[in-house]
Amino acid sequence: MISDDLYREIILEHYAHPRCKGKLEAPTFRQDGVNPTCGDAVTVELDVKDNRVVRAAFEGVGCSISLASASMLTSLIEGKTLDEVRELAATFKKRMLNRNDAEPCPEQLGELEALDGVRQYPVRVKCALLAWNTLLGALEEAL
Amino acid sequence: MISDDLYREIILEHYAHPRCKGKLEAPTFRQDGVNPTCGDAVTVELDVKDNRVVRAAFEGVGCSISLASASMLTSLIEGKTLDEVRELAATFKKRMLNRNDAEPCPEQLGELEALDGVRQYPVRVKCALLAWNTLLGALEEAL
Amino acid sequence: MSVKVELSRRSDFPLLENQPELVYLDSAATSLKPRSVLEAERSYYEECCANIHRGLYRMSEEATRRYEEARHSVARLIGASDPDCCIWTSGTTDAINLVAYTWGEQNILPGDPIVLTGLEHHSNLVPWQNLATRQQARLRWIEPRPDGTLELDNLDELLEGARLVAFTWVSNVFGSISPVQEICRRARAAGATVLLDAAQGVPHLPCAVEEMGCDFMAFSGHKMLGPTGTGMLWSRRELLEAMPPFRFGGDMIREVWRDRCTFNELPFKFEAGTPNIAGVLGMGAAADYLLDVGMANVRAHELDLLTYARECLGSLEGFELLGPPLDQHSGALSFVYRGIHPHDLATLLDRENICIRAGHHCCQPLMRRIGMSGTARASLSLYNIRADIDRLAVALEKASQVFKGVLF
Amino acid sequence: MSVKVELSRRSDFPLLENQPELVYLDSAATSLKPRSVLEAERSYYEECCANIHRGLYRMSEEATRRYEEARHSVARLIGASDPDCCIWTSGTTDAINLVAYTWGEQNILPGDPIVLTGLEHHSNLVPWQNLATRQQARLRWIEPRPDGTLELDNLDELLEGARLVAFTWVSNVFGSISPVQEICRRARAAGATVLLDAAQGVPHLPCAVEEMGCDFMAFSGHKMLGPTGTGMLWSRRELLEAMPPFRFGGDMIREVWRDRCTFNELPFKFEAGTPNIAGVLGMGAAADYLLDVGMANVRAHELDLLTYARECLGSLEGFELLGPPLDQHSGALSFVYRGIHPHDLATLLDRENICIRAGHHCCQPLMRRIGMSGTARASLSLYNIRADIDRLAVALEKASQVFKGVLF
Ligand SMILES: Cc1ncc(COP(=O)(O)O)c(C=O)c1O
Ligand SMILES: Cc1ncc(COP(=O)(O)O)c(C=O)c1O
Repeated sequence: MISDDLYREIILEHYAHPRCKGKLEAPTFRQDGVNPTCGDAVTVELDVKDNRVVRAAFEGVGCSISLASASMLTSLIEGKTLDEVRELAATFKKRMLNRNDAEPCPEQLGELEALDGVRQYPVRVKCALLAWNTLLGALEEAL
Repeated sequence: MISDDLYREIILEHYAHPRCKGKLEAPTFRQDGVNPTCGDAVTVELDVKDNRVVRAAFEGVGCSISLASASMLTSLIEGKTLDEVRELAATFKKRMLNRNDAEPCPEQLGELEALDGVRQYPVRVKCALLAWNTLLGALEEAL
Repeated sequence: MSVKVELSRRSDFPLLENQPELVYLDSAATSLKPRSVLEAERSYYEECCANIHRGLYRMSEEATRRYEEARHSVARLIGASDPDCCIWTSGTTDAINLVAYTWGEQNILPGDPIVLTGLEHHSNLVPWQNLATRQQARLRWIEPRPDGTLELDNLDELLEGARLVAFTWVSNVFGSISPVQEICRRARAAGATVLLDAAQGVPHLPCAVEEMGCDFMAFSGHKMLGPTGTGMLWSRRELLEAMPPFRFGGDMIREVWRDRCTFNELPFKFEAGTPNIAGVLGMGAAADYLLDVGMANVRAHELDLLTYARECLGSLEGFELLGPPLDQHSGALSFVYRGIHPHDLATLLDRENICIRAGHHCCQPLMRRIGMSGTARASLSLYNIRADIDRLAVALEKASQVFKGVLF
Repeated sequence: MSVKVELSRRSDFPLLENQPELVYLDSAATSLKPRSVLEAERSYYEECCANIHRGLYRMSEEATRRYEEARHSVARLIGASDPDCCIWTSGTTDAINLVAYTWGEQNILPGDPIVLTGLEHHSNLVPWQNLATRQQARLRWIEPRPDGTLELDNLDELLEGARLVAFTWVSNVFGSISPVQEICRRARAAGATVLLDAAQGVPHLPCAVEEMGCDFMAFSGHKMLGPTGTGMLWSRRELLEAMPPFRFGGDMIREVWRDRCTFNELPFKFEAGTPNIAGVLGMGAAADYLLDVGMANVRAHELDLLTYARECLGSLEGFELLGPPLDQHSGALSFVYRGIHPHDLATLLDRENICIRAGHHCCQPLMRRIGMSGTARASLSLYNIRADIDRLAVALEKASQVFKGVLF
């Protein structure tokens, strides 16, 4: 494995061994997302109790970036309140969409920092955001 | 009046004083023609007896070239058999459409020779031919 | 605008550089193009010639970025706050047909009145005529006066029950400017939807599309210094979202199955297939050019030329301007001169290297209405100068020599 | 074709001159343009920038002459004996929609079967899907095999009662060449009208449209070395004359009154409004360029490259070509490589200055059918050389390093 600005080890690690991949028994929320440009598709499922994500899972087909991002997402949000999840998603989207942001990655994003390199590949930003936009779709139902 | 390759005296003469302008009482053939590009319109009427043009007349709106050509046409064909008229029309069309024909104008065309200069103005060739194409339309009915 | 400014603008136009003797007075048919427009097309083809929206490599990304940036430029030019409401088309005609086939099919019902004006270009008439036939709707007419202004006294009557009012911002024959805001206000008050044919407006007048009161606005790139094969339809988001698509194919879809599909979001829903990418970049560059000059300056320059032309030509014997008062006048000067047929005039002026147009200007019903078979038309753009008018005046007098003794 | 010929052709393409390091393998999306095409557009804008058909001055006459000459050039390229049957459109998508809106509305009746193949690009699927919905017609499917060839065993069954058969000459995903003459013959024997999507055929293969047996043929300029925003619909005269017009407006009419109009003759009846004049001249120049090279030579060169590529890439570990046997193969090479997702491949190759495409290639139903979400596709044109294939092979191996230990 060579070191790479885009394909960081942690991304490939998530891609090869996704966390939280699969289906929940009876999810509180479930949302499908597609990237029509390229055909990537992801489904995000959430078990929510008392406004808190108890469990999250995803399934999908896609490139390493979109699947690694989905894997990180689901593992990061478990245990968080819906408000915290929304804030996390907003922070991550903002980070990804600002190519020229030279600030260090907000600590809150944790291992999502590994996706920083994607910002230099604008067409791939959509891949990194697919699961997140799908998550936000699911949360709209929660309002 | 200045001498001019396009606006020869004889053309302007026909334009100012058209021959055979008007309507026939009960024409054997009558045909309308328009040039959709520019809106010029002409009507050609023929009295035909024993396959011979006894009288011809035209009416119309248009530029000097199209009206002079109509005037020459009607005055030239009176007295000719339909076959002679068809041949005349064919000879004239051929002459007008061949910009590079350096041969002297066929004698048969008579004063139509004055329209020779139009060949150097391809968009105006349509003007010179309007009455003739209308005539040919009328003669199709005669078959 | 001073002569110095004029001249510096002229040197932006390669055709004028190549043919310094030419007087181009046919910009209402199509405008000349500044170097920056040609450069935008060239640099696409020579630097990032790739298809857009679907490419995963940098060259395609760059092409996509330029394509969307061009949309922003044109949006800025017309004062549209939402570039997603700015749909690329292949021209005004294409844009109007888009509306007729989509919004029209959905909203025009049997018996519905469609209000047009007697000034309309065939492109803003025949699509409605055809729609009216298909849907058994009725056409009603706002009548033009002989100077190209509109008779609005009976407008409220005409608007009763109207579903659509489609009219031109500026007449391509008379250069008369329609009272856009008034017509839009009264039409919308009467419950009608309004389409503005801005083909002759956008190139000449400051535009704030969201304040004019129309629901649709169509215009061409090639008349506003941009490339041929380009144009735009602007509309309001609610309308565009409610409309079915026009052309079907790549890019305008979201998901496709064998028996059905879902459509892409705005503006892509209306942009099926590979678009005129180079053309769009050129139209964007044209908008940037006009924004840089400033549309108020374009208008001021044009008013200066119109004033001069009306004076200078108006003093020729036998010259009759067909057109509105100066303050309602833009772009095109139609005229008759000493009874010389417009075709003959056009040919005689062409010999002096002056390009004007003659004929019905794609407005046959208007010509019938004013009882003419055609007019001679000189039309202006920002690269014209007073000297062009001088040349026209001299050439007209010279043309009159040919018909002296024949017509007068 | 010798290397010398190849290299001399490459220098005709300014983009390759400007970026000698670039390996462009996305010509199925859009091709690069030779200098003569850009020159045809430039010289129009800089020498005779005027609108066509209606002008009475020399510059407009010259523009009109070039416009019609371009039509003759493209007619020659496709072997059409009657240029009046060659209609300019803004692309393949526009041409197919034209047929769907005109011939389709008139001829497809409730219950009528429309036969498509499972290979079709969205542009030759969604218009028919939509027409079928509007007219309550039914779609039937010629099934593709996993290599992109078509299953014709049940063709006669599918053709029973069919009104229309619409299919692609060459698959933009697999590069598979359809047996055009056989399908056309059997379809017409069954009484069906045939539309051929030639978007990927005309740029690569010799074409004799009148001998292929189709009734309509649609293709794009931008995929055959021409400008964006151009395309053509060819059809037989009887069909075109019987069809209603598509877009309504200037130039497509003969006479217009307020309540009705008559239409212009072919080809103008289908060319409403100011066309993409510069683009058309460029597409004509592209046809001249291809005629000059000779389509048989284009095909021979491509076969040489395909042979080389299939050998060279086929020997890479984990490389799987998706495609037909060599003799049925043209243009596009789809492949999977070591389980690396096509997007990741495209990004990694882009870093090596190699442009390929990845995804569904506007063929979602086909992707579902073959059970993939997308493929990686390298596609060729006459300016590609064997060294491009070598570069691709090296870059693929380099890409595999990134995923070593992850995927394999
Ligand atoms: C087979 C096929 N048909 C149709 C099209 C659509 O062509 P255009 O986008 O030029 O309209 C394409 C191009 O992507 C194609 O490959
Ligand atoms: C007022 C008006 N409307 C519509 C059009 C049609 O524009 P295009 O030919 O670019 O589609 C024109 C141009 O001739 C015009 O002057």
